[in-house]
Amino acid sequence: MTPIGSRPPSVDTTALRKVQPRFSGIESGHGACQGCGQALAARLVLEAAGPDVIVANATGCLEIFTTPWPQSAWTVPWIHSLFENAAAVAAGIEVALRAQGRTTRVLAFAGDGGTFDIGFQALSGMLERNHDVLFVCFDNEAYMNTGVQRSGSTPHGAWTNTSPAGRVRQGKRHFKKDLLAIIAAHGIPYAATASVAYPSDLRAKVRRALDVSGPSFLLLHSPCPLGWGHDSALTISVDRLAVETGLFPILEMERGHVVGSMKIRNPRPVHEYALPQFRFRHLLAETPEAREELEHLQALADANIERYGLLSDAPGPRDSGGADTVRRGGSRWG
Amino acid sequence: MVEIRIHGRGGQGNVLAAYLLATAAFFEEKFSQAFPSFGAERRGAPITAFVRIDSTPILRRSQVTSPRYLILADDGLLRVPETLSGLSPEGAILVNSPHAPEDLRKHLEEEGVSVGPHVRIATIPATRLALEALGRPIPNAPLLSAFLSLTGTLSTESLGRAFAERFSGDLLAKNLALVSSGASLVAANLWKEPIHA
Amino acid sequence: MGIDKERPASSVRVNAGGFALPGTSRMNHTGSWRLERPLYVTSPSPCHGACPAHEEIPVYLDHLAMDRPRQAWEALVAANPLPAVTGRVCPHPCETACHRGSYDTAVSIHSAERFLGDMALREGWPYPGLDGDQREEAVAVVGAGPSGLSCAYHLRRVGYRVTLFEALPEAGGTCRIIPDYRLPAEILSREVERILATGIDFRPGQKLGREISLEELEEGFSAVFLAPGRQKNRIYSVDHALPGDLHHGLDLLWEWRNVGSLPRWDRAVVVGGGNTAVDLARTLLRTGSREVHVVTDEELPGLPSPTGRGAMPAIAREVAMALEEGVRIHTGRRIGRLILREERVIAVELLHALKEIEGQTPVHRAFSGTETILETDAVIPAVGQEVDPAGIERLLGNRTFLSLLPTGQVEGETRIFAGGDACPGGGIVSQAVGSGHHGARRIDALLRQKTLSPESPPSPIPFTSLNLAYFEERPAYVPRERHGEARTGFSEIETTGPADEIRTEADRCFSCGHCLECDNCWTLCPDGAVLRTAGIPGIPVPYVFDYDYCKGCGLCAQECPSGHIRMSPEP
Amino acid sequence: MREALEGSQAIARAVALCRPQVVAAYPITPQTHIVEALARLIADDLLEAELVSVESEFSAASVVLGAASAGSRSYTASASQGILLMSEVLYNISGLRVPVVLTCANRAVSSPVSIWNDHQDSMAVRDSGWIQLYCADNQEAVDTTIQAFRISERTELPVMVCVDGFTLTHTLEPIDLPEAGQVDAFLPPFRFSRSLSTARPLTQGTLVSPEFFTEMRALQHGAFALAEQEILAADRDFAGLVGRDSGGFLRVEGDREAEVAILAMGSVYGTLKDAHRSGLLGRPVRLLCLRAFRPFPAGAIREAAEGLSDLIILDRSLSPGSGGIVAHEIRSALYGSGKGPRIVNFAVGLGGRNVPGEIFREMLEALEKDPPAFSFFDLDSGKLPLPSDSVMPPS
Repeated sequence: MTPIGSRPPSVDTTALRKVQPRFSGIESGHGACQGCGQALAARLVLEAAGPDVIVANATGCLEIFTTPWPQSAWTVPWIHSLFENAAAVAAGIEVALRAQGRTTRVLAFAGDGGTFDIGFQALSGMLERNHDVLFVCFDNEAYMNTGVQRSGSTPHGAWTNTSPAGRVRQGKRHFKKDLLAIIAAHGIPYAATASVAYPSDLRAKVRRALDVSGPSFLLLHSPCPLGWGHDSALTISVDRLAVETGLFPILEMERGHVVGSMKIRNPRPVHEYALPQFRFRHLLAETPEAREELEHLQALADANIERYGLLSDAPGPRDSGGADTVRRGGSRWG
Repeated sequence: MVEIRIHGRGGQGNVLAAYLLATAAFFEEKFSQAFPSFGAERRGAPITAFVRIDSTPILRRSQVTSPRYLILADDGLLRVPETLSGLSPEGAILVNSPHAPEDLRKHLEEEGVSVGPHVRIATIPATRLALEALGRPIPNAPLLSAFLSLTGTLSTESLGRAFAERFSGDLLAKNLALVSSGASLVAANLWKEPIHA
Repeated sequence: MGIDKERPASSVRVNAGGFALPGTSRMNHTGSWRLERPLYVTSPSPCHGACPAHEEIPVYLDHLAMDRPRQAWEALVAANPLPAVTGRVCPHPCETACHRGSYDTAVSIHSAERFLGDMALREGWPYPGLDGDQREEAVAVVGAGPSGLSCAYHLRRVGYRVTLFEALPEAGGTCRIIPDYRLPAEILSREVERILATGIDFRPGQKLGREISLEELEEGFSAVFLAPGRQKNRIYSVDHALPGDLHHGLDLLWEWRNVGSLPRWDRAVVVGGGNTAVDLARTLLRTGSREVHVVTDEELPGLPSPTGRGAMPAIAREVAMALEEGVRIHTGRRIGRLILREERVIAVELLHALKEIEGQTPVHRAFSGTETILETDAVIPAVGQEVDPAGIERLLGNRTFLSLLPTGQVEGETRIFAGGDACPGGGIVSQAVGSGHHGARRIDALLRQKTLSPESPPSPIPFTSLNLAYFEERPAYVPRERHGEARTGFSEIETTGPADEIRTEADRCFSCGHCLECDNCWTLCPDGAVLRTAGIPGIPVPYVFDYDYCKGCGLCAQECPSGHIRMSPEP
Repeated sequence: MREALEGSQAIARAVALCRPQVVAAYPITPQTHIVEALARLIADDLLEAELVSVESEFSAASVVLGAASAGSRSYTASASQGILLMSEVLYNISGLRVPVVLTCANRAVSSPVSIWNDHQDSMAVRDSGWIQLYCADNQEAVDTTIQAFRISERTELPVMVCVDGFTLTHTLEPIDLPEAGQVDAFLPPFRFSRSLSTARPLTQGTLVSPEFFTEMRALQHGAFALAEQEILAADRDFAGLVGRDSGGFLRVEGDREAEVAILAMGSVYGTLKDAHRSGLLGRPVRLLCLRAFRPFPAGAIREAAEGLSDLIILDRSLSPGSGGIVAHEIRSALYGSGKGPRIVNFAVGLGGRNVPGEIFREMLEALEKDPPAFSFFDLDSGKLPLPSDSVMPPS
């Protein structure tokens, strides 16, 4: 068929890229999977942070798919050291910049494994020592780089290769670690959760985090089509459901206190979230065990809604139904 | 020794395809070997897997750099520069493609991709067959059976047994149906040659 | 390899620490991964599909919403040169079809159309697109109603010489008799004048079959477009009885328009369910009648009809207003007998009746034993008109309308085209405009010897193709209307909305199948493979896909709010 | 200026003279005194640096990695388990070619737990790509620390200065500390060519495919050839300023023409030299003190071994199941270089066991008794279990 609307031959994309009205911290040509939530999330974070940053990146997909030597997708100064030390490397960069009187901001990037689990100690130390670093956890709820194994962030009931669903097991037995509460206990100036399904909110939080001095933390839900087992086109839709079910609450904390949340306008049942995802498909089976686990998942979502008061009283521009309303002619994604 | 290189994309089951071929050879009491290109490729990225089949024990552990045969999981892979690398000048390529081999060759020449004059090409619309039968675009079964039929390397029954090792029930039945339909789409033994070629 | 072998310098050489240079991933063309590619595809919106004038509604609403009213109007008049008229009188099927209606409330499209029409008149904007190459061929257009005017206008836009013949002294056709409270005469005149000023040779007082003949037109012009309308009243009688002073509804409306007075009846019965009946009934109320009845065997329009009963063809909103104003509408009734004293009617006998649509043909039934008497001073038939066969007998044969070929010509003809009320499927102004435009395109195709494929009705983008997560319920604009006492005169009932409110209303448009320029695709592509081109000279689209890097994940198509992106197998 | 200083204090003062901008460390015996001293210098504004008291050695190494990458001279110190916990980062620092100086207050590695001195910790990371320089006394520790910064920054290789725990770190003796001006003249301000900077936003720490990995490693290995020159140049240039050297790759002393030699690394060498001077050895002996273990100075060792019939190598670490580590490397350096000496390898002073001067004469006497290629020389076999002893603990 004749491609309609394909690139007119006269368009010089190289020139066009130079005049894009946004900062591109990750360039095209990286090797992320189709529909990768993390690739999108990282680009959005850097769009909001701008070019005057240095990134310390933990081991993980983001590191691998952006830096197959001699190529790099990054346009900001970037260093990868190890899996568990992104926070510490970032801390070192930050003190060095402070010592040199430089004002460049420091970001630490890690997946949930590098944050909830192996990188947790270094993160806690970095927060405690009050380094002026924004730590961003790209939370895709399992070890995806190694081929989908469960992490401390994997939600209850989710299938992974090390929490498989079988005859006597319904996926992960344990609960998703309440990392935000632990982060909150450090009393840092700013901590928040965000989702790739709500880019405006996400970017506002990056800017807010960079506005404070001292450590800040962003838990950024970013679906993994491979590990969650959903169609690559559904990355945003699925993550919107993560928010609208209450399974992933969108919160903002200052000094450990919840100061804001994204209200849910129309709470969705968890089975709608489970349906497009392979990792939850076993919960939809017609067995008592599956039903019980699905109900359990629903209860966990309900508990989140109750705990953080996520139900919306009246529709608003910042609730889950209004936060990404289109604006004609762009620019809503401030 | 027959050396085969399978080109596909992460997530399409190409490594599984290699394992299936090697397993099928095992059922015919041949010596075989299948392994992926160990890498960090993501879903969708071009990847390769290798198969060796011989009547004597296989000692080689190196990658297959000059294969006799290529099996391509989609015709777009012909545009990936590494795909044709090292293919024997008398080699053959089986492509999952809705296009006729001549059209494919012509199209590639227009794009400046040169397939050697003695390299044979065959195509089968494996994705369409798989979508019809499985509802998912996993081209393995028709592609592998067509390959075996073309080369006469192994019987499609052995391939069926290899499938039975990994699948069961309805999915197995559908795959077995695809094995027969794939084989029937090509001329049997068109590429046949002695196994010690 | 080997310890003592010098090797030629490689193009890629390692460095200390294995660092890489920024942005070098661009050398990796991940577009090769793609099995499907996204395409920006403009699909017909449901409003466009429903618009008889084929207006590109999302396009002009977009301009309007983005505060570009002149571009909005120019996009509008690319289809319809009479927006101030249609914005007032069209029953706007576009709004019925509007997908927003399935979400909260349909966009008030007619308010936008009317606003733009008025603004153009106020600002004196000339039609765009008339300065192209002029052509030698001359085309005759017969009838200066909305269809003929539209055809003439569209022919001028493609450069033809146009002569427009009109039997009456003025252009405007049946639109002239629409009462001022719906369509002020001045608005019509100004839009008509603007069309005539596009270089059309306007010949008023030239009636086919009287001053001019079809043969002369065929002789003198490369093509002919006939839009004579329906000028001949249908014969009306009840049991062959007729009052001596029988006036036809249409004639009375013309009389009101031309003379400014009407016979004085204290009570009147208007027969018929169309716009003429309703317009006349409301005009009579405004000119002194105390009691005005409308009798029709049809249902009220705009109601769900479970039995397939025919509804009044009059515009539902106008019927509703007539009822508000005090017109008494007797639906499901038929006049069974006129009660005459001398030749004067003093009452009518009403019967329960209904009109059913069986297949395509209406069947009228009446039921005896249900008679009632309605006293009145006049019975005014407004039961429709027919094509005046004068001068076109050859074309009509034994039909009462002009039958068209799929290519636009009158059946049996090669150079004679037709449109408007004289052809089947007419009835409302926007249909007439659409048929004129269609005729102009067909004539152009004939004269340029182009083949136009037969037009299949555009299949509008389904509601399910929209991603509603990106829309928010928003209060709709409600047109301001005069009510009660304020609605007894001939001042316009509905007023043109204020610019800010209309702009806000236009912004409610989902832009079904069109680009909202919302930046979703640009923002959400994980591969940075969507590039924004808006504002860059020489690139007519707001975004382009960079297929060098697009992996074909489909996310952009999924998240496009308006269904403007489609995934298509790799060529 | 001469001062009576504990080794740790002296090392801290030497570090301070090098004006590091970032110091990161985690407490572990016997390294603590160094970092505590630096903390006091910072508290008293005698050193302008950021002290990052991290939550683990892993983070200590990670912080200096980050800080040096961001363009600041950075220093850390550790020992024993701390070095092992750091080991993943140590490989990473050297692979990234980041200049960093680390003091290893050498200590045994558990289990069994021992807080006392041997070389097991630094030997455990000998392949991590760090330059390793072993100090025989605290003056060398001071001078080597200062030289280490220049070597590291010129070669873009990290340097581990190995100082025997307790034996040196906790020993007070008069030390000649160079003047600040002397150090400034010797050590220019820190400059790292690949410093993280928005002006030149490089990507560091990439994934390298098999296609390029060997070349990357070859490049790193090749940097150690440059390091050999820089070690010698630093020692020579520093000696030019202060009038004493630290031994370059290795010292050759004692009876240079003797056919028997003893080689040691670290503080044991002082005791050995004393035994020689005191005539305790009973025969002419060539004394070898190996300072540079990485890069391994094979050529210098071959030269130093010229004319030897017997070479005793003292090892203060062990590769269980194999033997002494230093001896292995020296044996391989001498292999094939004509008629090499007989090599006798003694492990001594493991886990802090005292190494007295008399022991060297016993070693020399042992040469006459056809000793095995490797043995624990200070082993008290009476403390080993008898074959009849139960392997089970008493219930």
